[in-house]
Amino acid sequence: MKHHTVLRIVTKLIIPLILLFGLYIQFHGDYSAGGGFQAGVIIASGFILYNIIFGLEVGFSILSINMTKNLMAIGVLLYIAVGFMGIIQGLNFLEYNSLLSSSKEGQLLGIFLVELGVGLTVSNVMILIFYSFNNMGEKL
Amino acid sequence: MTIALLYILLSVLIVISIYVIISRNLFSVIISTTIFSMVCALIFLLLDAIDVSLTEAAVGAGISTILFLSTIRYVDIIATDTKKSTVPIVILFFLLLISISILIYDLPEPGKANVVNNSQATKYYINNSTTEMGVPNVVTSVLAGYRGFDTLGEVIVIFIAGISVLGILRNTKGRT
Amino acid sequence: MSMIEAILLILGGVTALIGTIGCFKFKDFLSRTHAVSVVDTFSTLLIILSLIIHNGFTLLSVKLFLILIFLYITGSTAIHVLTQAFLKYSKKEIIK
Amino acid sequence: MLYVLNMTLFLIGLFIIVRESNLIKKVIGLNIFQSSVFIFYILISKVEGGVPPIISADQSIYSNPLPHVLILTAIVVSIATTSLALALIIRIKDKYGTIEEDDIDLG
Amino acid sequence: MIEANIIVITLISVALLISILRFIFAEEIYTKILATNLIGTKIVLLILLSGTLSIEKDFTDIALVYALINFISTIVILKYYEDKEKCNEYD
Repeated sequence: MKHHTVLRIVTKLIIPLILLFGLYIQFHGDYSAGGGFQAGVIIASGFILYNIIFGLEVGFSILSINMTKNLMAIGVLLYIAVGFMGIIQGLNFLEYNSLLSSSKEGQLLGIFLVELGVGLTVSNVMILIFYSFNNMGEKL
Repeated sequence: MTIALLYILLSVLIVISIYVIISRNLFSVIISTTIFSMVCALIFLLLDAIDVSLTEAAVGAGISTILFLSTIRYVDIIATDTKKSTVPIVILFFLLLISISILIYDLPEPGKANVVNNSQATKYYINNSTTEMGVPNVVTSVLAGYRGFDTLGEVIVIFIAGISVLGILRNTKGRT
Repeated sequence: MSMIEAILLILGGVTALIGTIGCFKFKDFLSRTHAVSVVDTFSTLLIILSLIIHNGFTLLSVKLFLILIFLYITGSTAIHVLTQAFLKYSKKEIIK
Repeated sequence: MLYVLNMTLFLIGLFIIVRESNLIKKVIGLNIFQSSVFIFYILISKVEGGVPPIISADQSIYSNPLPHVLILTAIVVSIATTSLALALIIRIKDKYGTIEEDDIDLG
Repeated sequence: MIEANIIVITLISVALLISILRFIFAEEIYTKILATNLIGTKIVLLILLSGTLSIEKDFTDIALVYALINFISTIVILKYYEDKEKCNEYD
């Protein structure tokens, strides 16, 4: 897509908006529609659009394959770590009451962290799948 | 008005899926699935499921199209017609449709069944979500709070799918 | 709903229908893009303007205005790119 | 009557899976099949006069949020299955040279 | 006066059906992509209007996501089609 000048300019303008909107969906999911799954997919769509317009090499320099692998594992581990916080303090697995002194704020913090883990995992898995379909084992 | 719109949109879905059967060009078929997902998400929106609608729009029309189109680059674009005979299968499916319609006829109309008052779990979630969790969106609180185990398994499924795709496609030599 | 909102709404709906019929009836790809851009710009402008007047000056109206700007930028870019690709890759005798 | 249209969609998806010999069209048929099941779940969770399940002070009737959660997770699982199936299709094309089920020569 | 939004929803639904027909009977792939873009715009309008239908609901976030996805899918379809065309040219 080297010859579409208008498209390249407009994409440069729009991709920050897409990522910002994805973060809005992620963190405003408690009060309106949204959550980790949707935000992860939207952020992945933004990265994939960037890769398609400017080429895979430029995309690799921003978010390499090793980075996506690490980040998706970190997402799952964050989820499990929030679960084990309850066990350490003598409660059940995934019981968020123990995270803060007040029970209700503990629940809010737990939901926030869990959604963050889900968002990290989903977005990085989608980007990784896109890389492996389009790169076919050269740098994997 | 909503019910009439639902009839129109479901008919559109049926027309698109019949087009999927008829068409032999895989590129047109994949573009039609994009339209299918968009119309499907509009149906979810009209039925009050806004989170599901958001997910279906982003996943079905965005990521799924990209994956199908990436696959199309490696295979032939024209599908050959099948050699199986069609008539007995069509008759069988027509009989199935009639029997399923007879079975399903007694279900209450959409919206008439009072599902919330007849289900204890739903009543509990709706009444206690704000006081226990402080989260007004019930879908989020059920997804991440009350049913956190389900979502944990779900995230692990996606993680395993990513690892498997990586492993399956690793040793192919790049041939475009 | 006041009179002016209703008039703007119905005008927008009629414009959308006319643009779609034009897209159906025209024989040529380049003429069809013309009909589609009527729906993309004029019809969305009328309908979203009517909704903004209906809501008054609130957060919802600001969001609607953002959607309008977003639709303007992306819709015209998409059709521009599509037309350019058509001119570059289609067979020469169609263009004349 | 909406249920009958929905079941027609269900059977068309099943028909595509059974009859078509092209593997990509089979995967698309699977997606149509799944979508019809999702629509069925969401149809039975609608409550007349209800609003989306976001608690606010001036509303008392909400639609049922439990099927929404189930379908939300099912959609994300469906994209995982689809990507895995497509990766397998690429490997099948590599090994056998075709993606038509009738033409694959196992011997 | 109250019925204006219902009239407009009916008009746009008819337009949606016509553009589905345009998609099915199109001869070339570019017209199909154009019809997809048209259908996406119509669905954004339908979402915004259906928020005003019975009880006032706020659907603007979802409409923004739809507009976004519509743009992305159009660009992606076009890009992969161009790739395929180039391969055919060199063969």
